[in-house]
Parts: sequence; C-alpha cells; structure tokens
Amino acid sequence: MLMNVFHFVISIWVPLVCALIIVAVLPLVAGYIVLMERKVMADMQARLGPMRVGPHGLLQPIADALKLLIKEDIIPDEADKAIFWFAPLISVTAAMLAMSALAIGPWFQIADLNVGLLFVVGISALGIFGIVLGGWSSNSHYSLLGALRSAAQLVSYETAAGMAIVGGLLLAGTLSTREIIQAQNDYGTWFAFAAPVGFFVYIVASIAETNRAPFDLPEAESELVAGYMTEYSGFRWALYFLAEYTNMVVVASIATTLFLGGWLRPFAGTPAFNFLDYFPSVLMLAVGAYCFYRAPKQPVKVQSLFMVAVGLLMILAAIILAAPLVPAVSDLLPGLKPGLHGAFWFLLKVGLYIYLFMWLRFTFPRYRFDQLMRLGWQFLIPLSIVNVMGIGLALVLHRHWGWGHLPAFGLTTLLTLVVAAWLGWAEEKKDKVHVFVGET
Amino acid sequence: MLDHIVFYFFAALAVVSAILVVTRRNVVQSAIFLITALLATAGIFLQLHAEFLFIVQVILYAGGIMVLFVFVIMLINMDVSLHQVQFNRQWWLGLLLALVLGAELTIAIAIGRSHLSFGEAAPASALEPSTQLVGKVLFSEYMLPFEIASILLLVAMIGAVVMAKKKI
Amino acid sequence: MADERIPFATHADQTVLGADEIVLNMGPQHPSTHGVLRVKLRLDGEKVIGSECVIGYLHRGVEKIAEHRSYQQFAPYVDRMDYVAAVSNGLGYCEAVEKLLGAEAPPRARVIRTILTELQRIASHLFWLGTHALDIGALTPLFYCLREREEILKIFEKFCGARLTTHAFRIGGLQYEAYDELEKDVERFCTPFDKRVDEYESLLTENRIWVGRTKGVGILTSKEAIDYGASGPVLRASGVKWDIRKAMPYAAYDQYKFEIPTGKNGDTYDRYIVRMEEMRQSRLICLQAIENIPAGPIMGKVGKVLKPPPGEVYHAIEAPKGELGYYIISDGTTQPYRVRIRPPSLINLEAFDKMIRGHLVADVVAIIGTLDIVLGEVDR
Amino acid sequence: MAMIPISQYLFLGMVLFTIGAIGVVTRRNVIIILMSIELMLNAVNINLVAFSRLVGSAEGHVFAIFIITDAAAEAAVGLGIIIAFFRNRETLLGDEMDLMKW
Repeated sequence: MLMNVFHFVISIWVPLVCALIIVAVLPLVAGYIVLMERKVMADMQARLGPMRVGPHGLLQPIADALKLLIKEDIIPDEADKAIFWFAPLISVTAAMLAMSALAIGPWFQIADLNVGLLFVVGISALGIFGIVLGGWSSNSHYSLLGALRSAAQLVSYETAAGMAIVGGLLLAGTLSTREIIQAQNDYGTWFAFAAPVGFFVYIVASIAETNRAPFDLPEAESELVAGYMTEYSGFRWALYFLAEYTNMVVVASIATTLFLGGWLRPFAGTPAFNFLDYFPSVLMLAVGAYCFYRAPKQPVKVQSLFMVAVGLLMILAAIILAAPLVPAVSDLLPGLKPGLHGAFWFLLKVGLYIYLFMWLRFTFPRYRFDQLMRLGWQFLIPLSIVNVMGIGLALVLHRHWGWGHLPAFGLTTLLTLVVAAWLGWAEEKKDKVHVFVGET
Repeated sequence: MLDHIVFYFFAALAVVSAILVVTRRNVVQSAIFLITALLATAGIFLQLHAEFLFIVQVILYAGGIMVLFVFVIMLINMDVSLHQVQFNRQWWLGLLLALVLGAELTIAIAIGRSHLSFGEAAPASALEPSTQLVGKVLFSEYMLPFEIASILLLVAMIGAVVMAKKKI
Repeated sequence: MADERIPFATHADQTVLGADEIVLNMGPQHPSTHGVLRVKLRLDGEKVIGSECVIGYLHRGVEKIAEHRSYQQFAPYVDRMDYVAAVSNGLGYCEAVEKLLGAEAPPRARVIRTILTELQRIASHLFWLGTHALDIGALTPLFYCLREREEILKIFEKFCGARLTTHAFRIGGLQYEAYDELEKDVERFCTPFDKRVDEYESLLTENRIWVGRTKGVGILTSKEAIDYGASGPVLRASGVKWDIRKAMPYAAYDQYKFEIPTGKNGDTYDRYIVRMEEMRQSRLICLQAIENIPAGPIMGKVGKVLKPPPGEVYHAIEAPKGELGYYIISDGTTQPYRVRIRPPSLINLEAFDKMIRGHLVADVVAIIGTLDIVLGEVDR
Repeated sequence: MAMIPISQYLFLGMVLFTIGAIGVVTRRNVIIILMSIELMLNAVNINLVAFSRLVGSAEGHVFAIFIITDAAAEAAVGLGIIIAFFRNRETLLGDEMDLMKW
C-alpha cells in the first residue's frame, strides 16, 4: 500500500519537477549557449570574445538577459498588435513543449510517450507559426520576406529531416525515446554508424530547420536586416532568441537520441572500455583545474574569487559524478550511475552537436534561396528516401537472410553513397547549366 | 473525472474557435483560430487514446496544411478584403439550411442515443499501442486505399504546381 | 540595352502592384549597403525586376569646397572621399596638381608613394574581401582580413601619424621623410602575406557555397563594362586588360614588374579572383620597391604658394576601386577654378541596375559588395 | 471514473460540422470557405475516432488518416486555385467567381 502511494507520488512529482527544471533552466542554458557560441566564434576568428562581465565573460548571459528585460518593448504603430504581441510566445511554447518527451538520462524525462519522437518533431514544428505570424504582423517587408522564407524552408527541410528520422526509427522499431536508446544498446552500435547517410541528412536538415547558418536565410542579416525579428525589440526579441536556441537543443537532442546513442556511454557494451566511466569526473576535474590556474590571472579580485568558486563547483560535480563508481555507493543506490552518467553523456553529446552547428556557421557563407530549395528538394529528400530504402534492405538482409550487421549495413551504406554521389554529380551538372539565373 | 475535464475543455475550445473561424473579418485571425480548433481536436484525439492520430493531426494538419494556408494568406495582399462585406447576399438562407442540417443531425443523435444501444465502450487497453495497431491495419487490410491515397497526393501535388505556376 | 529597361520610376510609387510584387526599400540604413546607399527594389517574390539607386546621403560638396581652398588646403579633403583608400586619393590629387604645375616629385618620393599606395590597395582589398564575405554570410574572413589590414594601418601610422585619413603626400613630394624601419616593416608585412591570401582563398575559393553564390551572379560582359565606363577590377574581371599603372604609368610603376590579372566571365566570382590576385601583385610591387629606395630629397621644386599657370589638366590613377581621375582647371590664382573628380565607385555603380535584374535579393547584396563601392566617394 | 458517452463526441462533431457548413455557405472570402471545409472534415474525424474507440478497432483511425490526406490534397489544390484566381481577378470573393472563362 505504502509502496503504491510512493509510486503514485513519484509518477506525479518526477515529471512535474522535471518540467519545472526545464522551464526554469532552459533560458539560462540558452544564454550560456549564446556565450559558448560567442566564445567559439571568437576562437575561430582570432579574438577573445566577451571578457568583461565576470571572468572570461562568464556572467555575460545574465547581463544580456537583464539588459533585454529592461529594454523598451516597441510595438510598431501599423502592426497587428494582438498577433505581434503573442507570436513570440508561440515559438517559445512550442520549443519548450517539445522538450517534454525527450529523455535526458534514464531519470530525467517528463513523459515517455508512445509516439515520443514524433511528438518532439511535430510540436517543435509548430514553432514556425510564431515566426510566420510575427513576421506578418510586423507589417514590414523585411519581416514578411523573412517569414515567407522561414515557412518555405521549414516545410521543405522538415520532409528531409522526417525521412532521415524514419530511417533511424526503422532500425529501432519504436517511437518511444527510451526504447530507441535501448535498441541502440541492443544493437551494440549507435545508429549513426548503422545509417551514416541518414545521420548526415539529419544534420543538414536540422541546421536548416533551426535557421542556422549556412541556412540562416530567414534572418540573414546582410539581406533582410534581421528577417522576421526586424521589428521586435527587448523582451519579445529575447523570446525569439530563446526559442531559436531551445530549438537547437531540441534538434540536438533528437539527433543524440536517435543517432548518437542517447545517454549511452561510448562503447557501452564493451567492458574493455569501462575506464571511460572515469571520463566525466576527469573532465570536470580538468575544467576545475583550469579555473584554478586562471584564477590568479584575473584583473579584479572579485573575478578571481568567482573563478575559484567555479573551480570548486567543477570539483564538486566531479565528486558527484565519481560517487557512483565507489562500490559502496552503487550498492546503496544502484540507479545512481545510469542516472547521473547518462545525463552527463547525453548533455555532452548535445553540446558537441551544437558545437558542430557553430563550427559550420563560422566556416560557410550563406546559401541563396533558390540554392537552398534545390539542395533540399533535389538532393536531401531523394537521398533520405533512398536511405530509408537502404535501411529496409539492410534489415531484410540481416533478419531474413541472416547476414551480419557489418556486411548488411556496409553494403547498403555503400549503395546509398553511390546514389548520393550520383545526385551530387547531377546537381553539379545542373549548376553548370544554371550559370545565369536571371532572365532579363 | 480528469477525462471529463479534458474532454469538455477541448470541446469548448474547439467550438469557440470554430465559431471565431467563420465570423472573423481578418483572414489571418481566422487561420489562427482554425489552428486552435485543430489543436483542440488533437487534444480530443489524445483523450480518446488515439496517440498516433493526435500526432498526425499536429504534424500534418496544424504543422503542414495550416502553414500552407498562412503562407498563401501572407502572399496575397488582403488589405482590401478587410473592408468588404463579409457575408454573401443569401447568407440568411445558407444559415437557415445549415441550421436545419444541424438540427437534423441533433435529432439523429438523440434518436440514436435512446433507440440504438451503443453498448459499453471497449476498454482503453484494446487500442494500445495505437501506432503499431494503425500501422498493421493500414498496411494489411487497407493497403489498396493507402496506395490510392498516395496517388491522390501525387495528383494534388502536380495540380497545385500547375495551378500556381505563372508560366509553365 | 537602355531601351530594354523597365522604367522603374513609373512603378515605384504605384500602390497596387501585381499579386506577388512588392517594393522593398533597402537602405539608407541597412547592414549591407556599405554606408548610406539606398536602393529601391521592385520585387516579384524575391526576384528583382527593377531597381533605383538613391544616392547623395553623404554628399558634402567636396568639389565645390575645392574652389574656395588653396591647392594645399584642399589635399586633406580628398582623403575623405574614399576613406578606405585615402592614400590613393591623395596620390591622384597631388600628381594632378604637379602635372598642372609642371613640377615633378623626386625619385625617392615617387618610390615611397608607390609603396604606400600599393599597401593601401592591399588594405582596401582586404576590407572589401572581409565585408563582401560577410555580406554573403561568411563571418570569419572579416576578422582575418582586418588583422592584416591592421598591420598596414600601423605602417601608415608610423609614417604619418594617421591611420585612416592619412594625408601622407604633399604636392611636389612627401610630407614627411620615411622613418628608419619602413623597409623592414613593409618586408615584415609582405613576406608572409601571400600565405595569408592563400588562407583566405582556402576559406572561400573552392567553397561550394561561395562558388554557388558568386558564379554567374552580376555578369558584366566586356562590352557592357566598357559601355558603362566601368574601371578597375570590375572592368578587368570582364576580360579587359586595362590598368592605368601599365597604360600610363605614374609614380614609379614603370620600374616594376607586375601582372594585370583579368577574368573571363565578368561575374562576381571573377571579380573576387581578380582582386585576390591583385593583392598578390601589389605585394610583389612592394617587395620590389623596398629593395631599392633611392636616396635624395623628398620634395621637388615647388614654391610655398602654389600658383599654377592658367589651364586645365586631367590626371587619372588606378585606385583600388578603379580609375580615379582629377580634372582641374586653373585660372592662375592660388585656388582652383573648378575641380571635377571622377570617382570609380560612382561610375561602377551605374552598372548596378543592369547587373541585378533577374537576380534574387540575396544577389543584390552580393553585387553591391562586389562593386566595392564606398559611399563617401559616390556622393563626395 | 465513468466513460464519456459516445453521444457527446457525436454532438461535438455535429456542432463543428454545422459551424463549418455555415461558414461555407455564408462567407464570401474563398480562403475562409476553404478553412470551413477543413473544419467540417475535422468534425468528421472526431466521429470516426470516437466510433473507433467504441468498437475497439483501428479502422476509424485509418479512415481519419485518409481524411487528413484528403484534406492536405484539397488544401494544396484549393490554395493553388486561389492563387491563380487572385492573380487574374485581384479579388478573393467567392461570389465574384461567376465566369467560366476570362
């Protein structure tokens, strides 16, 4: 009886607490992703990036958030006021709602839905209404063009991303995020290696879906000033920003769940690699040590103290992450290790995926609209369909003909790559024909 | 109890938004309320344990079709239509006929409730998990309609391209 | 050509446009119009079907000011036209007045002028490359370019104390004697610079997206380029081998060996390649020049008060953006009777409408960038 | 916890269907007419899913999926027609579509 009550309380409260954590922490996370982006950008461009607020600019996101909160919220005279007012909320709500079905470690999940992954994809796609309506209601040509571009781009790349996801789902045989990760554990390999082409298609499509460079046409600064956000300022603008970065986290989480093994450690099934269990603690210790190393070099004493505090926090995190490795603790709480380490690996993978986004952003120029559409419709969508067929073939070979994993998936990946090369070649040829796009 | 609250909430939301869809002057606002109505319907699907249909409704209807609608509305400069008469000349006749239709349906439902025994609803577990079930039925018994539907989509796609293209 | 153009003005203020036609006002405050250029675009969807450039937001009446200043007093004003390449502007003006006076700068001054002007060309092209790449969406090259430009500006600062509007030359020679380590500084900059250019090229030249964004965009055939009076890299990218440094050598260019890079298609990509190559050639000129800077005076024989004989003169130089010409009429007083400046940016901008028609909004930005206009020079 | 009776769903479907019908027959704006049709299709879906729940089979879901497919096709073609219409006549009013050809 008591156990039942306990389970009921757990079943109600854990999702609630998780939801609260997501809503409360996500803005902060988004802010720090922005900081990370600026730091990565600075690093790639031979600069330092934000260095003023807090040591190494660690408090910059908070300062930015405060500034945005107290900025004037300008609503243009000719705007459709009601829609202008609530459009950013749609984007933010959709992005945050999508987080609810994601499993960040075996402990941390709001709801393990039957249709989990589809839910994430579908709900996050609703965020487009925020962009489209915001762009339309601003009553400005730049905003309208940005909104139109955004809608067209999302609809086009959603298809490719969806087909890429279907490839992964074929392998997993389920839609539940939890079971997908379990399936990868059973396969003994991440789906990124079983379906590399699908993973590639998903990377490209997810960049396009989140409006990141080189597909950032809806907010292309040099063309449309700020696209659909041109007329927004202050807090509402910050909401769009929050939605964009939350969406990045969402697509990174989908990729992590479906292709990168979710919360699984690399080589989760191989005991020879068990030393990787120490990696989380070692990484935290290394970061902490770097903080201590930098602390005396800070210009102001407060900053030094802050740096030391961050270092101590890192060491604390290292201790917490190391705790499950002690036999006594793991006997007492057997779920501790998968819970904590799972969350660590998941977040690490999400972070690396977002880093990839940033890397691409600072390397590539921007696509033009017709090129973007051509890439989506003539390359990615056919490729993703071929990828689905290839995975189906591999599964048939594996299940019915008794082929091993490696030959079956190797063969089909090879076939898919041949098709990809052919598609790329065909497009290249078309490019040569299209030297002059204009007519006049 | 929770079931009831969820159902009546979504039902009320759907009806109110539906009324606003047909009465609003501004097409964009109509579209927004249509999205609300569709999402409320999706909520009712969820309450009926039709998870797969719920997500299909969200992705396809709300996410796909309505994006198309909003896209077209934004493409078309509609400042003019704001100041036009919104209802056609025979609106009273149409309204009357539609209401008669509604009354007929109501009567049919009322008669059905009292005279036909619907029996007790199947247990919720009979439909779980809905994704697999729908998939199985769709790809076995309804294979041919499924293929026909895909051809329909192809035809519609070609048709839409032909319609909307300026010069073919 | 001209008769094919849709008259834009009749449509610009038309309120009822076709189903998908809108008028988009780009600028004068827009991130990528490089200053205060205003472009009214008539769009069909995103395709440009007409355009109108509105200029003059930065007009300061430079030519009129010249009529009320003595020849020396006017020299600093020309630095404010193409503020990205102030040294070249100064060179053109000084040489034009020297021609009017019949004077000549001493060899040492001419060599140092050449070095500084070529450095300025590199700086101007670097700035162009950074902003052009930024317009097309590549964020990173800008910072690498500015890093190198900074080195050049430091040399200028050491030479004359100013970084941007240098006023480095003087009519008849140089304002200042070169500082002791000028050769070393220039060498230190130039020696590794070709590697740096390779670095930029590795980011862009082979990049599929960059090639896709620039190839076939804003084509100007050689005939059109000549008809529009285009000059500089815009002209050379169309395949016309015309460079005033070779054709009518000024300063000390006749002493040095260098190539004139030309393009074939006259599209944005070719202009990019031409400018990249020009940077390499400028580096070679600098390296040749610092090997042998002749000793001697830095000022020629011009008086304290300049009173050119009545007459007129046109002198053009190859500025980074194209042919920069000064047409000066003297009435024998200390002030010019009339100064007319042929700014390459303005003339190159004439071809803008021709180049963008039929392209998309994104290409407009690329084409503004590839023309390498400086609004200070367009509006004067 | 009592089940919600099926008649409630049917009634909801009826109300939405009637509202949709009213929209179709009274409004002049073709886009709103198209949206009203979507509303009617949607009302049918509610009925189908409710019946499916009642009999405990997935057939209703399958039909609902077909209807959604149909709605997608209809929206694509309908909006295509609207764009073509608007391009030619510069109006969105359904009752001005009174010529077979122009």
